[in-house]
Amino acid sequence: MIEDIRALARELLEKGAVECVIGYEVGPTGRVRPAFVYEPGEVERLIFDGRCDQNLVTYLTRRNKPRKKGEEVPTTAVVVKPCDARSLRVLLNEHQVQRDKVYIIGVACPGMQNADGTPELRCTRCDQRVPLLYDALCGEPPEVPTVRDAYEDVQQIEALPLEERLAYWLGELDRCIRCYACRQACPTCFCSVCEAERDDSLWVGIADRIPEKAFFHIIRAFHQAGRCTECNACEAVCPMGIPLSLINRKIAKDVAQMMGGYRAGESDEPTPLVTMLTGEEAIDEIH
Amino acid sequence: MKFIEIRALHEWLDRLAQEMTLIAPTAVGPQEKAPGSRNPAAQGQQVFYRQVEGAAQIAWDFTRTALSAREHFMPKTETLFTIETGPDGKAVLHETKLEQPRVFFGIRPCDARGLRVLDAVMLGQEPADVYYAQRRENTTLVGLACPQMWEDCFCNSVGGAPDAADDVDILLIQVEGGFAVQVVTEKGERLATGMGLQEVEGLELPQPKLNEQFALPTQQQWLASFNDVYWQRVGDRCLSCRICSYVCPTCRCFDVRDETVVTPQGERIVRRVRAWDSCQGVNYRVQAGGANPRANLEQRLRNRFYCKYYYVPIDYAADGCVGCGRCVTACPVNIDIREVLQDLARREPA
Amino acid sequence: MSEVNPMRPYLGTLVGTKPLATGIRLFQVELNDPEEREKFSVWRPGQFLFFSVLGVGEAPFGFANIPDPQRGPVIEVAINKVGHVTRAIHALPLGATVGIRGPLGNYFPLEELKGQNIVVLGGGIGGAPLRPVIQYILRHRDDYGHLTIIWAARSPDLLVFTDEYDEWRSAPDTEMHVTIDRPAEGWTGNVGLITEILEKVAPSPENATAITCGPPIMIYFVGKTLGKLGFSEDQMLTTLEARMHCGIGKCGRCNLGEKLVCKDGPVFWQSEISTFLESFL
Amino acid sequence: MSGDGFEPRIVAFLCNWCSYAGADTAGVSRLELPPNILPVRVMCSGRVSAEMVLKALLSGADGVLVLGCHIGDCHYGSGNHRTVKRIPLLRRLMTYMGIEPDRLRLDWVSGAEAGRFAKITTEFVEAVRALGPLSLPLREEL
Repeated sequence: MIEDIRALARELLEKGAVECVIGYEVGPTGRVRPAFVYEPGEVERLIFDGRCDQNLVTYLTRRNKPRKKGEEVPTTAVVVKPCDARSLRVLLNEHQVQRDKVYIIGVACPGMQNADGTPELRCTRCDQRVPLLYDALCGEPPEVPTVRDAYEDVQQIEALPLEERLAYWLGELDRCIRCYACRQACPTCFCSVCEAERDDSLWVGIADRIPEKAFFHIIRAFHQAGRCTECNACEAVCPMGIPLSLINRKIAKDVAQMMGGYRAGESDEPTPLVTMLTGEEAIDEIH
Repeated sequence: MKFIEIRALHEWLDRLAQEMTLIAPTAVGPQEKAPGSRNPAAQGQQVFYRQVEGAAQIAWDFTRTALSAREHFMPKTETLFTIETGPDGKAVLHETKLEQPRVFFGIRPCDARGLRVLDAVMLGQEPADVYYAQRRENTTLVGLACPQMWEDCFCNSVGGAPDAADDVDILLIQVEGGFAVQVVTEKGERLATGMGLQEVEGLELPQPKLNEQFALPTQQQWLASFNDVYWQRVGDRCLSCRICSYVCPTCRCFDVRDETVVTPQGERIVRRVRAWDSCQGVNYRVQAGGANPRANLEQRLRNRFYCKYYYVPIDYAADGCVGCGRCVTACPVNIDIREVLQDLARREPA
Repeated sequence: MSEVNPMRPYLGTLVGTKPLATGIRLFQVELNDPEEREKFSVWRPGQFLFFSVLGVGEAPFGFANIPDPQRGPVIEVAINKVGHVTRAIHALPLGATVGIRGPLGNYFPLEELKGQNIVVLGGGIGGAPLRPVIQYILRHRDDYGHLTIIWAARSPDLLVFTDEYDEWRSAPDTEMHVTIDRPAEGWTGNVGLITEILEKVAPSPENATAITCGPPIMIYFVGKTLGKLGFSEDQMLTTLEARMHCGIGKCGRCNLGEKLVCKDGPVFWQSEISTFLESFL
Repeated sequence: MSGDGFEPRIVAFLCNWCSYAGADTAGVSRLELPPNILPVRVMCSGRVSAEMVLKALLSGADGVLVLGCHIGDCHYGSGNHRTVKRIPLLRRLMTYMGIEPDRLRLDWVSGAEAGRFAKITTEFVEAVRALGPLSLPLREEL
């Protein structure tokens, strides 16, 4: 698979079909990180294995702008796993990325691994091993069973008594330092000015207190309703180890349940939160 | 050499916690490892410097804390003053009161050295910042030497050492059965009187294991590299988050705003607050009218490195980085300041 | 706590306000406490202050006047309505309590420029920090040579201090030129960018210093034009702006390279700006 | 009114075209309405964002009521189609985070349904009264 990716990257760069290939590399201290390859001679840097869990689609909105006024938007090739491809589909649906400015190097995903070699939890409940969209596919679909996500982690929280849930979340969110890494790593968080950072403190001020932090995280998650593809990027970058994806996954679970089984990034349909009723909804909470 | 047994130390700490505010490293967060994440921050409890009620809450076996000591001298958020309406209808400002005396136990030498940098910025030039000054004055630092340099640490490359006593009032070094104690300052001496220290002859101090030292770029190399495409290439993978700034012991940028809150009792309180900010934020440098001289991500990333190694030394005559390695460990996309320093240091001076 | 808290504003009262241009008003503030008024009574052209609307926030502005021995220490600032603090300032009623921190930063070295011809170039609201320069020179008229004032704005309604032009024009050995960027209905004066009129007026660089303030892009191009006219970079002064939260070199916000706009500036020689690592544009 | 003296503060977002008119009719008809309601008129219930609901709760409201036109009667055609998805979803998320679901209620009131407005507001105030004040740590603390 690595050789396929390198050969493809070399070809694309040599032809001048893309300006840059975004993939993964191993840094000098042995950590896997995003790699931006501009020269055909540098494609040997690229790797792919179970440590490549970052969602590189995050970088596309930033690159989908002309560098200077009047210049053309450069074309970028990007390595995408099945989960990342769903994020990309959301961005395409929302016109944040031009399809002809992205070359999608899809990878047949064996699943990602934790530091200790065990499979990442999100990969044990994944039902896609091949991306839903790509320009070229690298690797053979692996023989890993695909599993339908039962949202057991979310159910565990749901089963707690109300006060314990509040205590749990207050305890977790209290550690937040408002570094905004979750937002920055999220492929579908792309507002140019985040409402948590408005100069006039319209919604939240600058303070590092529980109300501000709770507001930020609830609203950030809510803005991802029907758009979050559960790629786990937010949680994976949190320097305080807050289980942020539990919030997003709760919303994803409810969206699917209430809005006709909708899953973000699996179709050209935008999030149902912005569309009209179709009659397939099962919305029960109106009194 | 002075010495204290572990039990005596614990008893002293328990007494201290009763008499004044005791800040010490303590484990926070869920015990169990987050199920399924490569995130180093989600592998069980993290250690923070927090107020503790006694020795039992102190984490003794830790590498470095998740956040630096800075949060206790420049809090993430503090109220500068409240604004009230006096009986004549005119505004009255109430400044935040003095804090109680504190003992900061277990501060790592690099974090203490970080305070030297903050001192240079906040106190070194008139007018001094009174909020920082009062916390600094009221706090006695009891350092805990690192038995070794940890993964990603590089204090020895920037002039520090895992057992440096330069910036603490008292330094403890773990030895068989207890701690060797170096009382460094007068402030430390005052505190040490209650410790019950023993005098032990011929106490041998362990030599901490060091990480490989590397050379820093020269001023000329920094100057010559400013407009290099190198910053774009490092900036390519930067997420423009604020982790590096917020875990840093020497970053000090802040934002100031007024806010109005209503207490549950319905009372309106107007106050001016100051909170951490970071030069990595998109809007950090936006001016009235919308001009932004640091609109590009690589310009912001570059600013952080130059601030540490070029601007702070010139502006405040202090070394801006203490080599604690927190930003290295915490960066989600492996932007490694050691790598940047070594890349620049390898360049031919222009 | 030490005696002076630099983050604590002096309380003052809004004693006057008048419109200057579209979206721009002049605000006059008198400090409440006589002792503080005394301490604050000396500031120099080019320095700045923080203006607080208590409960909303504070923002930095250049002084728009010099202390007037006749009128007492009334502080004047010209404020353009662009953000949430300036919106709140514009909404203040007369008599409102405001906060003032300052005076901060360095100033135009007008003492050093005695005996020289002075060219003052102001663009839009950038004219505000230059008004004290003009006031100072007119008050000490005999100490300075020829004074050339070139005043510009995008359109006539954005020209500031129009009611003072006659006074400035009629001062001895003083000329004044006003221009707007694009033709406008009812405007019979000069039309063209400030650089164009500067080239036309062509003040001699002989024993002269040019003082510029305006948007960054204007400062940049005026500098180029002055260079063409023979001004060296040591004959060009300008004042820069930046977002800031302390004004005393602590908050880290306003740096351009190793220079801090609040502490090393806001007034800089063009020769300094040229050596900045980081562009102010 | 109640024994322990707790009077809930309720923020009610009312759609301009139906529910606000309904409230008006209720007032003109001199129906008995709870004094705990702070009405906020919005042009459409679809305008009521999650931010507005949360901000109300964090700034001192004990409950939030969102009232709009009946589905099919929206002045803008389909504004309330968004409301009917958004508010229940937010309600579930709030519950998940530990806030009682009954502090947020979505319902429909037309301009003519003065009695329905009085009934819903009274019911809601009593429901929130039974819950007591909103848990304090979430409020803007000092």
